[in-house]
Amino acid sequence: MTTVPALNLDSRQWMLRRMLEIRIAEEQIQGLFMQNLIRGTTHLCIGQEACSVGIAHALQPGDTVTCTYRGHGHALALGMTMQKLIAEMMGKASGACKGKGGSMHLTDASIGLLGENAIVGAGLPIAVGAALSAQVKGESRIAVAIFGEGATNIGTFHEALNMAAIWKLPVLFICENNLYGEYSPMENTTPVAHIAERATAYNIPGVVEDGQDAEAVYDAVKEAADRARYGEGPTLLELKTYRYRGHSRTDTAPYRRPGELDEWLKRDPIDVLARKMIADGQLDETELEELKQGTERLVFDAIEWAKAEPFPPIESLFEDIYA
Amino acid sequence: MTTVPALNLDSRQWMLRRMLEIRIAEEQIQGLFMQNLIRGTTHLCIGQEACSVGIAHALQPGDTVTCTYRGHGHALALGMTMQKLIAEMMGKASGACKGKGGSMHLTDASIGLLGENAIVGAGLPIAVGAALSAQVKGESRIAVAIFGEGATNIGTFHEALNMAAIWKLPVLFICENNLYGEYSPMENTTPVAHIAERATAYNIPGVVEDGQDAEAVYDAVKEAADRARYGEGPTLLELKTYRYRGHSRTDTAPYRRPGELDEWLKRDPIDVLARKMIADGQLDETELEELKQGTERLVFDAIEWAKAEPFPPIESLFEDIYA
Amino acid sequence: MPQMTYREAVCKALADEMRTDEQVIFFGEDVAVAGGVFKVTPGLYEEFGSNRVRDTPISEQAIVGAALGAAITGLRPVAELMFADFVFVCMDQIVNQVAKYRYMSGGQFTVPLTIRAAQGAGAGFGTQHSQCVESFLMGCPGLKLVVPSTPADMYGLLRGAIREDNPVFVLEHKLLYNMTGDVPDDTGPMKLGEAHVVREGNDVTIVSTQLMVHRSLEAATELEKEGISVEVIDLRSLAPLDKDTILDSVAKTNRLVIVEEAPHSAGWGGDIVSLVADEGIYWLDAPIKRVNMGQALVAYSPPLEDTVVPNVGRIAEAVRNVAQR
Amino acid sequence: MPQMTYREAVCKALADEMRTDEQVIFFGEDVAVAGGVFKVTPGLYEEFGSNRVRDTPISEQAIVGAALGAAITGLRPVAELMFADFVFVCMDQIVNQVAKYRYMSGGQFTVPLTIRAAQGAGAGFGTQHSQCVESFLMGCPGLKLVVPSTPADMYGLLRGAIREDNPVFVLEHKLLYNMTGDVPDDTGPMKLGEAHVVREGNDVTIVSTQLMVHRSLEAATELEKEGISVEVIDLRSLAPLDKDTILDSVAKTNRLVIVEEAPHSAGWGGDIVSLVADEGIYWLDAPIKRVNMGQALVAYSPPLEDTVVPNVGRIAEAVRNVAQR
Ligand SMILES: Cc1ncc(C[n+]2csc(CCOP(=O)(O)OP(=O)(O)O)c2C)c(N)n1
Ligand SMILES: Cc1ncc(C[n+]2csc(CCOP(=O)(O)OP(=O)(O)O)c2C)c(N)n1
Ligand SMILES: [Mg+2]
Ligand SMILES: [Mg+2]
Repeated sequence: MTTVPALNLDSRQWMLRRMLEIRIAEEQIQGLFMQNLIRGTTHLCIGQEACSVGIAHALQPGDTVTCTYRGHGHALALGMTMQKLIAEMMGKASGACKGKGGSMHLTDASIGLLGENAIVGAGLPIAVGAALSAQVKGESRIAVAIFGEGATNIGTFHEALNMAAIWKLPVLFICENNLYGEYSPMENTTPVAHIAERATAYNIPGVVEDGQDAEAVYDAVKEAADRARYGEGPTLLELKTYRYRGHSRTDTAPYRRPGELDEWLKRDPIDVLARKMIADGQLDETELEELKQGTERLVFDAIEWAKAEPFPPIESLFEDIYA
Repeated sequence: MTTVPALNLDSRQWMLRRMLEIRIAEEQIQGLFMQNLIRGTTHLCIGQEACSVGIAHALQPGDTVTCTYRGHGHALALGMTMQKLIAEMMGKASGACKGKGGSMHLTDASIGLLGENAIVGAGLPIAVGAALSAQVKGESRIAVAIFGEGATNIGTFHEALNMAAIWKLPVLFICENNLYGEYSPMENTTPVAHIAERATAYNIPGVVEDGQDAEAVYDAVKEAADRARYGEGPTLLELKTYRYRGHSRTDTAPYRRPGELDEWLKRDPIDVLARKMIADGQLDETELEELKQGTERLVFDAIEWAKAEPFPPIESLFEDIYA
Repeated sequence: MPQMTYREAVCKALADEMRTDEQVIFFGEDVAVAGGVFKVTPGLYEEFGSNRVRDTPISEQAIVGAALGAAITGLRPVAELMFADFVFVCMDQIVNQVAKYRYMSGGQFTVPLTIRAAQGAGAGFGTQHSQCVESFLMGCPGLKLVVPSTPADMYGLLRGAIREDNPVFVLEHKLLYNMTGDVPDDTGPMKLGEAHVVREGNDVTIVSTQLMVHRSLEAATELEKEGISVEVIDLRSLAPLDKDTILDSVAKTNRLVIVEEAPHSAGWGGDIVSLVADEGIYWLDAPIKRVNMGQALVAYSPPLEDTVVPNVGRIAEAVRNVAQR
Repeated sequence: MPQMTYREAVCKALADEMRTDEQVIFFGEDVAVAGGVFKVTPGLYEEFGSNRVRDTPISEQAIVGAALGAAITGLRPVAELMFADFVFVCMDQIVNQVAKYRYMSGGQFTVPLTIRAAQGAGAGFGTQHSQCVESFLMGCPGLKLVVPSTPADMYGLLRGAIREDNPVFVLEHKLLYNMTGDVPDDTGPMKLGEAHVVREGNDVTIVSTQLMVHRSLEAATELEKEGISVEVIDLRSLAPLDKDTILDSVAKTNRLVIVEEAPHSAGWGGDIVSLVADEGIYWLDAPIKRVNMGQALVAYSPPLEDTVVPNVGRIAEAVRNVAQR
């Protein structure tokens, strides 16, 4: 981790706003579950927002992303509308996937989001394919695969990194290391201290970065993205981060070490950026408060709108299976 | 690679004899295919015999081995009788697997050979399981998984090493790096110079050893085996070796670099050991010649015997599916 | 007679077998310390310790492979795959290794191995976490497969599976975990391969499994009011299949409806039809109907998910259709 | 009319599509420089270069996943899996990803992806390299599946598959690679989903695929001498299934035999039986018989392998059995 150069004001404002959107949306999603307006399960990324905005901000139009079920933040950061997101969670026809995907399958081709994935590790080879098509066609876009540290123990991780390395594909493998895979602390399942060490096995750069600082994330992603665009191949980038909530809806996270959450709360990604901006005279508490309130309205409006939207027609069960 | 201490005479004689048995058997197997006495395909290990005998000699009764279709040498080194082996290749009822396995599935529980495997990488998790049972039961036996360098690109390799590392299981992962996976040179598929480097990803020892010197192989395996037996967990051991024949029966190996085979022939594993023994006054040319002739008789006798053996009864198709 | 949930029956069966036989070990993702993501296995780690009850990395191929390796070297492992949809990430180990290991070796090993996983739609988990996978596991002779629908069957069949010297897949249905039922004190390990006539009737036979058994029973109750007498068979075991119970029933009712929670193609329903169309065709007075998911997939949206799985109305409709001929 | 082998038909179809559409790329293990382990694809690497024709590491999950990723970002990839038995190591990518990707996204993508693999017993490759895997690929709506039995069908269906905007599995039969046949000059991409009545007859319908079509034809010739007139249907495509051709034939012959090179359970044969037992039951004059591998696996030993796969004798026997009722 190196010292992080400050981004320009526009970038900072954009990242801050997007982080707030993600945070507030996720909190409301939790509530919607409790009210049974969303069913099934959900995997919140509260605490990990800097990863989402730092990554998204470093990408260019045409770049693609595959991520996991813990991807609401990435979807919003990439530009999915709040309406499409909430409606999809509620299974409404106007959702991102016409209601057929749900919380774990947010997809929006128009913003390069090739899809969340509910199978651990499955998105990595798909990202390799997106990078392959860029290489074959001589396009300068890159592909990003985002996954957790737990996912680095499954076979597809290995095969994807190996193939990307041998073909020098323009793909970034970004591991959001939030210390736990479900209820298992990393050290019970993974014999390395840093996921980035695993890059050795593929002879590609392995980079560790602070996942709570959006500017640091941006920086690291930008550097790796440039390498990829210049034909220098893939990077394994590990972002150290933390999820404030349990793994999924029903998890109260009894396995946390005492005091651990509190430690991480001190480095809350929204605070980290807001404090920097306040220190640099780019933001004051009132503006921050207004921003929060504006974002809340955005989210609440989207929820009210989505509630009123219709479910998809039953016939749609049989649509989109074949083109 | 360190200097290799000489083994005692018994060991050397045993290893030399076994290497000759493997070599001569493999050559005859090639011939039996040409005569259509064996059908399907076969993967000869000619040139790799030092790996087989070095590994087998370092193991103890109770230890187990899983290997690949290129495992005739390992089977013989572990103690499968020539009869059982040849009969199995011919699909005879008196073969190691009653004729149901064939060249790619040689198995002999009585000598700890849990089986060759025709699916690349599939034997590694099975070896992990054999090591798990040793650990659970507090037994001091170890499990060995033998595979090629090409297999290190498949998902099971990764999952098996990771699980073994995290549980500190008594298992040895032995990679016979013969430079090619089928017709693909390693550098076209694998972005590291030495497979042993991949051990880093699991925080376990990664060792490179000369696979043409049976004593060196023995040494490296013994050391890793001791570590495993003392509860210090798995090792990834890479043996640099070469196959003189093509990948399988029909392959004439046009992809070899010019002169490559000749280079390797200079370090033929049988020669390497025989020369050392001659230098140490433990063997002369006449004795070596006699040994070869004796071994040929052993192989020819086994072939003649196996030819006369019956095929399994048709009913056996429906046997052994369930216990 | 003790009442327990289907969920508790799983745990009790595991615990009872682990007490009886110390060769039995149990592992999977988050099954030990946390007691499983479906909260099915709490207490086992505490009772049997970290040697016999283990949390694994997210490595399903290694989980199944390790279970196989342990099974052929002296243990009797039970491996959990969590969502049944994850069978696909370790399918080679299941189909090419576990199911064939004994065969390829000419019978040198027994493979006393149990794999558990939770299947079924209706919980809002979306397309990749809602499948019933049994038909994918039936094309490989060598594997046994049970699909319990009640706490008692769950308990007895899981114990039976663990005692088997063959690999057995035990598929649990997510929507049944909270179901309560009697599990008589003297329930022991059950024999695999025996179907259960859960309701007798004369006009139409329904063959089904798991959640579909319960829906079929509801349909039968409704149809009784209309004067249609329905016999409901709970297969309980798909491999081996209890052919006699099916044939006896169809010989009596002369009409057959099969209810599956799965797409139509290459399903086990086709095996039941094949059986009757071969050995019982002359008894039939009506077409054989299958009620299943057709060519659809489970979609997330609540009304879609609720529609794709056969419900009482669709089942009743199919029965009426054949009863009227 | 040019004669070519089934093997050559594969290669020509690939080459012709690659010439027509530069979005078509092709990769797999040793398919490029060496031209494939079955020597099916020589020359493609030389003609289309290392950008479009690639050798991969031994990483089937990455192969299928990469093909999927490329398919949804503007290419039309063809991936080879070599032995069809290897579908199991990448089954999640096939079943949970490729087949469902369009659906889960609400139709945002088309998935113009072709996967090729070689299946079938009879070559002495042993239990793990001899399976016919089609039934394992049929339980996932979203995937199409073709099983050509002649050089002309191979050529036309592979071209049709590559042109499809849906994922298509093309299973080639190892024992047919050397088969020679006419491929008329004007043969273009064929429509998927059309069965072919390869022999007309009046007494019994045989439904089969690939090698079994040829054996069924031999059986038909033999049976003709005994006065039994057999109609043989080559399904060619298992998904979609050409129901009309099957029903029309059974409506005429009133007797049905299904010949599969696979175990009995959860096979596609059950789908054919289901179709007829539902929509054509009143036409039937005899039980429906299935000739397949039953509960056995392919074993290595020559007499065992030769026995487990249905042969002309067993096919003829089953036909006689139903013809005599
Ligand atoms: C193949 C597969 N195995 C298991 C699961 C169940 N599962 C869902 S999330 C998860 C933990 C993943 O942990 P990590 O990769 O660290 O991501 P995080 O949830 O922490 O973001 C597991 C085991 C799954 N979805 N897919
Ligand atoms: C899963 C799987 N993919 C592909 C194959 C086909 N195949 C058989 S051997 C082989 C090459 C293996 O190379 P390596 O691991 O180096 O072992 P070697 O044959 O050189 O001993 C391949 C690709 C297979 N058997 N299994
Ligand atoms: Mg995590
Ligand atoms: Mg090799």
